[in-house]
Amino acid sequence: MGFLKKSPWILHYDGSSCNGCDIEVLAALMPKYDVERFGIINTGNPKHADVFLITGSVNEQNIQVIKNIYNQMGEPKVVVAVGICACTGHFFAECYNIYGGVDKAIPVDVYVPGCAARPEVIIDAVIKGLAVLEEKQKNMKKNA
Amino acid sequence: MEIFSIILYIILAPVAGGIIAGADRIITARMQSRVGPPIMQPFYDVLKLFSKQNLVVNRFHVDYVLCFLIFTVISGGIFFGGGNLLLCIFALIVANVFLVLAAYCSNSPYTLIGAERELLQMLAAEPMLLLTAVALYNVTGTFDISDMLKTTHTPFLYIPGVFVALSYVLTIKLRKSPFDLSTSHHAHQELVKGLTTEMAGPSLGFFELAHWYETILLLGLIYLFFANMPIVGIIVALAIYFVEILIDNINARIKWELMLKSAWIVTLILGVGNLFVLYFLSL
Amino acid sequence: MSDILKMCKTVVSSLRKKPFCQMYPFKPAKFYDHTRGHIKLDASKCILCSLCAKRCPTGAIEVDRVKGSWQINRYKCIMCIECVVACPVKPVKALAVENQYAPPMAKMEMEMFDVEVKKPAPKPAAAPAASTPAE
Amino acid sequence: MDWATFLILFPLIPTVLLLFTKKNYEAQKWIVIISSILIIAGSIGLAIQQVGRGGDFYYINAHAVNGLVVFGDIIVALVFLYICRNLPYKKYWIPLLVVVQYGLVIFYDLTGRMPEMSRYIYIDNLTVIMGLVIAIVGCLIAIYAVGYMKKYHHHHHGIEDRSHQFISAIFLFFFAMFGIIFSNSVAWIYFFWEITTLCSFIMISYSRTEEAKNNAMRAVWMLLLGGLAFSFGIIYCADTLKSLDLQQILTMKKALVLVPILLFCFAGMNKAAQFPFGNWLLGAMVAPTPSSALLHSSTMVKAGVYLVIRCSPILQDTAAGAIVAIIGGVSFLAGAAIAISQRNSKKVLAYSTIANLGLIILCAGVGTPFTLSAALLLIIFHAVAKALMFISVGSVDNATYSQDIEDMYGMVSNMPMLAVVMVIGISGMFLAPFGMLISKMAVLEALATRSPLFPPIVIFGGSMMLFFWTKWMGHLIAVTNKVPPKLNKEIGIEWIGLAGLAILTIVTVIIYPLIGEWWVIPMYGQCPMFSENIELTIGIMIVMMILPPLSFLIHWKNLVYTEPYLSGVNLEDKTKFLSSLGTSKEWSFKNYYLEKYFSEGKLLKPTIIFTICLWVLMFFMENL
Amino acid sequence: MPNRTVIPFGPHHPVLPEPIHLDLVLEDEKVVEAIPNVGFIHRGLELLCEKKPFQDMVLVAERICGICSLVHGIGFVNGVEKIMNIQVPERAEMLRVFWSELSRVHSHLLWLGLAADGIGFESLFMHSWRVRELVLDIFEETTGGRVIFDAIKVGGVKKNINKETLDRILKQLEKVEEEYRQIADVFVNDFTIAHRWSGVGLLTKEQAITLGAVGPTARASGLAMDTRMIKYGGYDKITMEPIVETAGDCYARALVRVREVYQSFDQIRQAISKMPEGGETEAKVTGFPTGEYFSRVEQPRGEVIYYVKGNGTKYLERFRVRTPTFANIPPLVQMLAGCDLADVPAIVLAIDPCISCTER
Amino acid sequence: MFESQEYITIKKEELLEKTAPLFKSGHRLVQICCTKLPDKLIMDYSFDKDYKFIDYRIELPLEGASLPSITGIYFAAFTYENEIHDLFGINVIGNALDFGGKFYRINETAPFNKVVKKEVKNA
Ligand code: NFV
Ligand code: SF4
Ligand code: SF4
Ligand code: SF4
Repeated sequence: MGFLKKSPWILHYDGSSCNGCDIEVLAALMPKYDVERFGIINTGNPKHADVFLITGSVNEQNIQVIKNIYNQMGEPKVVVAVGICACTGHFFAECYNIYGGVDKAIPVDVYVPGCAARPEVIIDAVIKGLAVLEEKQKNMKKNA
Repeated sequence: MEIFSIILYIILAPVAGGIIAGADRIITARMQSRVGPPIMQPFYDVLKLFSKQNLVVNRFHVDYVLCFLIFTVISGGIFFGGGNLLLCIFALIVANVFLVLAAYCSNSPYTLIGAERELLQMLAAEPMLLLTAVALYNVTGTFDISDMLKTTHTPFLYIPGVFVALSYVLTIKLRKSPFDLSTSHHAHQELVKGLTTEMAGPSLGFFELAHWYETILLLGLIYLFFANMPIVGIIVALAIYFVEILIDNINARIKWELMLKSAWIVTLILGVGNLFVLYFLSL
Repeated sequence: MSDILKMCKTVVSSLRKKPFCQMYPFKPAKFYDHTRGHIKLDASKCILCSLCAKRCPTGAIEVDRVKGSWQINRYKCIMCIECVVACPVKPVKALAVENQYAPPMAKMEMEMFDVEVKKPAPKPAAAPAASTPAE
Repeated sequence: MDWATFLILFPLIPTVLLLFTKKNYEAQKWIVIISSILIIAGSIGLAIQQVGRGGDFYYINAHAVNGLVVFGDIIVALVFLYICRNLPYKKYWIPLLVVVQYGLVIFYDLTGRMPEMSRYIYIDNLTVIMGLVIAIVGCLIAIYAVGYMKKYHHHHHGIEDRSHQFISAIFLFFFAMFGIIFSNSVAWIYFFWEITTLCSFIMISYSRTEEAKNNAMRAVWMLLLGGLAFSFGIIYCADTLKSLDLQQILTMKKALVLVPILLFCFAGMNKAAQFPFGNWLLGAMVAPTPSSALLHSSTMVKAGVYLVIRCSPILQDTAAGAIVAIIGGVSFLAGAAIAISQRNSKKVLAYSTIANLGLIILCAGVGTPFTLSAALLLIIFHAVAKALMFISVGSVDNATYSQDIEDMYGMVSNMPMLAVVMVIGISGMFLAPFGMLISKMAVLEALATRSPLFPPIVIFGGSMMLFFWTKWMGHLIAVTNKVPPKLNKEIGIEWIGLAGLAILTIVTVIIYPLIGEWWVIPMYGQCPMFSENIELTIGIMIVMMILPPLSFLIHWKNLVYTEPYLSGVNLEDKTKFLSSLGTSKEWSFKNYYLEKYFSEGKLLKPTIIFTICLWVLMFFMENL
Repeated sequence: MPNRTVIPFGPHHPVLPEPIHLDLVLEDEKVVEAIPNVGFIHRGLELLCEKKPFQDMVLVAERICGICSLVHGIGFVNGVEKIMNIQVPERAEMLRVFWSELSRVHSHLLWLGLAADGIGFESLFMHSWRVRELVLDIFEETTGGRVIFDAIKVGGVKKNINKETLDRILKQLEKVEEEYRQIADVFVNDFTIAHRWSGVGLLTKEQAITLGAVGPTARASGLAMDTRMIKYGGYDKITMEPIVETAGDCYARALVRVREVYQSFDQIRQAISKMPEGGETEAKVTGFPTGEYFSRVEQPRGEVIYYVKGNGTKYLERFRVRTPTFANIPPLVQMLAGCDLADVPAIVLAIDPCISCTER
Repeated sequence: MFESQEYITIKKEELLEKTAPLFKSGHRLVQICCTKLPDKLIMDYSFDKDYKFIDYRIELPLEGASLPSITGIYFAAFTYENEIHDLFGINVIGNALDFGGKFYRINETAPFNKVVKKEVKNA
């Protein structure tokens, strides 16, 4: 069943981003980019979501939050790290409070470059994530 | 014959409901200057939900949601099987109660508050639904839908106030802004996803499915106002749904107090008032 | 009454109008001259002076003079263009800004360019060093 | 001996026997169980006999005992005066109430002004149904009481154990109730009527605390007001109508009999705790729970509605009848509304009783056969479900020492069986396809054609009931992850009452078409919600009831358990989250009580004033 | 026994675009207590001044926040230019004004959208952001970035705008303003919006002063306070009056922002007309900063303060930012007490919280 | 154009008596800032009224510094004081809303004031 591909619901969490990537994620939902064309809905609830868009890097305080949210998502799920903060930690990686990219906390499936990542790349990334999602679903079935 | 139409309802209602939901999403998107999803999108969504993991906080949760679905279907079955309208509405209420119980049993703060909000919404909306039944009874002289359909005059002409008031509370039942308080079916809100926060995968699928059944049932209720003119009835039902979409898009979500007050005032003035007028005219 | 319907005008008119949507993946993205997409290296021009690497505030560029490789980590680059400004090659710089953004990837890998090592390695850039505050 | 006579007199035996069983729980138990069985058997016997008779009514002449009733009146009056011996400050008008009413009645009796009559006991389908309700529900409560009282004294240390008296009062109550429903002489009814007042005093004041005494006293004087009206009615009957035969009175010309009938209705509605007299019933809460269960379900308040229903043929199509209906409607609305703001489970139940009785009174006031049969259904279902609710609340109280609904949160994890019983009870109160909902539907159907005033009342009140019942039910079924507190969970003999009533709640729903066919239709000619194909109706009911439990049996595959959504600040412990101050904090949830709109303080006063106005208006209109 | 419900609100929460955490104590739906918690975005980037040369700190400052990014750059360079005594060319100053007002428009439109979303007005959200995209187009055309612009540098600006482009921008602005007018009309007049905002989250003028509210939050409480009035940078050539509302509720805050957008349009036009033709866009920077200065500029959300202290090396001794949201948190606590649960997002959003600014 | 600013150095003990009149005259608290110099910490308390900037400066030792809280006068100071406590390890006495070092939950103590950090680690 390829329905997963046709209706990926996203969840967005702002790790410690500067809002730059953050609002670009929202902008992708807006009329100009309108990702709902692909059935994407911003659910705002981890239990409903398939794709976890996370912006910003991981720090002491939000690492547990990110893990909690990730754990509350149902399989299959993919994680998209949006923006270079989420990928590598930007130059904030040198700061005392930053551990680095999101992969320090949870496994990441797609990395999106850019500071700030453009909505177009975010769309590309989600679409790329869908392939991973399908893959995971197949594995899930096999294991079941 | 009745059995036949019940089966037809059980099979076709989700299809029609899904298509209406899809059209709803497209129209909404267009109203927001977007392109919107394909019309079959709701089906993709629900089918996807059924292929997802069934995340639960505790298992009873799923059962209650399933009961919600079953009772909605029963209520629709009573309706389309030409049964008793009161019984149908009460079955719908039971369905709704099961939804609330599903939220309660999951024991998570946002769902609990969502449940409480849903109760407030029921408190606001149920009177008008039941009053509609009473009003239709006054016009057609029966609670049996099969008999109502045999009426020769148009109920709408006698009870336009009830019709308007019903359309008003329909906004609550269809979970549309400005009354989208308990589930946040559309935009975001303070309760995350309210009632449905803890539903995931299949149980959310049941919920959506039940919502489609419910939509068809409620549109059927609108149809009854034009029971003697099938075509007009269907057109008006769809028009009302369009108006609901429009209302959804031109309003912010209001707070429960205003919802309760306005719904009751509308029920009392338009609904009950209309009954009184009817009563005095027929004296 | 009209207060309730204030939004109606906008909503109904957008219903009539064409959607604002740019239809991105189906139609190519629209860029401006200044749009900062990604940094592109013209490997034939690069002299492996590593000025760009030194100037880069995020350390996205790594230059290996011996192996003759110029690598950029797209997942560190913030497109500040400092490297382009710093590149000493004249008249056309070895680095350029492309409008097209870098694509998302499933793995973070350095993007590598093989640069032919020019025989007489130029003096480690004494001249341009003055223009930037000394390291 | 006739079944009816048996039912009236037999309860006196356990009443007396029990008085000698102080602290002897075994003896209490057996006496109660055996007499209960006999009483239930009696009522069933009567019912079967009545079906066999084809639903006709018949009379019994018991002239011989008429003298005894006069004697009884005197004794009761003396007892009342004895109660008033140490009155609170400035309440001297309470004995005055006693003296005036009994003075009048006894004076008439002794001076022979009471007209002669021959038909003292009257039995028709209404009495049979009432008999069944009183016997079955009442006896189950009585059995429950035996177990309950033992535990009650377990955790109410300061109170002297007089449970034998308490249980004995229950049987005295049965005596009075059967008396009321079987008597055809208004003087007899009056005698039994006052005994019920007496019994409720005994029960309410049981704990002998200041509060209990005050509340009991309040109940007495409020109920005596009804008694006063009753005695005036009797005098009127005796003087003007020259008849005490209720059935005869009911066949007289409306204009003639309206005044006494209204007086009787006043008494009835007073007993049924309609506003403005709702207070005595609320005060009755302080008593041990079985007495609340008894007062609220099968006895006492039901005596009130019984009387109004009896009188309803006269009320039908009169302005006074309409006002009776409106008073019922107002009580219904106000009771339901106030119940929303209540946290104490017994108070919620009390207000819901007031509300439901209001609905019955509404039906009686309208008085068409259709509404009357709906009222009958209401009586049956309400009695069963309300009794069940009260006794289960009592058991919860015994186990957790709390009557607070909030403390019942997650009960299904702590005391699953009791929670299930309570859920059945609550469903019985408002959920389709259970009884109260069927009857509410019947009421709606019956009222739909009448004036457009009544259906909205039913609808709005019903919605408010939906609100408070559902939120209570939700609290019960929430599955918590908390470790259950150490509870005193032993429930012994009470299970007979609990399970019995729970089963009864379900069974009545399934067999209600039969009830309709056997007893209601013969009497009123029709029964709402009653179509030709009973089998189908029963089938639908059963299906609707069985589906939910069935769905609980489904074995879901691949369930994956997670923790609740807590905005991402979950902690290991599912009941806690990481708070703003960096500490772990427990999240909690309390129901909405909407006190801004529905609190007692906001609604009680206007309701009382409004209903008093209605009463005045009613009597006033009669004189026009 | 009060009926107290205790729930966590945030850090992850769909109505909050950014993580802020509140412990809410509710009675029915009334909030009786709300304790805020920040720190989910704390990066500690102030300390980067020890690792990055002061020119690069502009990049860091711009990445404090992606909404008010450009003005962060301006504020920071203002401080550095003051202590280094750099005279910025006038064209550069006017370009800075142009961009910072444009970014105010973009920020306010963004906020109007989010605030509409917070009260469940989804289509207004979409339409506000649709108009915002038109503004972003101008940004992308002039600076090459959509949200992070990298257009400011110590001593001037990095990008120049030529005449044709400016003319085109002026025309585009007409269009934006026209579209905006329609949306603003909804914000000002709509019934449901008034229902959700008026009387909600009250803050009196006295409270605004004592709790240190800044920006639109303060102005909506009747406090005529706009840091642009101290005429920093190019603002000495721009005429303006602070926009003030007196109601002190969420509605007033929205109105202030709605009107400020018009004001910004006006200032953009002023800046373009006062921009000298041609001329330098950057001054030469020599030497290293010494001395200290509290540079104050007006961000879309209010007054922001950059403290820069140089010690004669290329690294700054101390770089510190006090952002408007940080100053608005105590007023927020005040406003939240006694509101409805449904008002919580409305009130939190009414101060236009920018957590990444707040926590840096 | 730049506004001119001057910094008035006061003693720690004077802080409260200097701020109280400012509160009365309707000044608002603009900010509290702490700076670490090689040999000392300086605290800046800035106030403003009608765009006039007033700055009081207090010098503190690097280690074990403590300050009286001004939350009694300006409640809004609690955010700054918590922050300064967390980042610089300055002990603020009498904070009206004390997060107890959990304002920013960071994995280092007093990252802006490494001296303090070392001490804590040794202790
Ligand atoms: N305006 C603004 Fe900022 C700054 N500085 C603030 O709180 O947004 Ni991100
Ligand atoms: S990558 Fe850049 S724009 Fe995105 S969050 Fe990080 S600093 Fe902000
Ligand atoms: S654009 Fe900036 S960040 Fe990217 S490689 Fe060049 S200097 Fe480094
Ligand atoms: S500065 Fe230019 S020439 Fe030097 S290494 Fe970089 S790209 Fe090559």
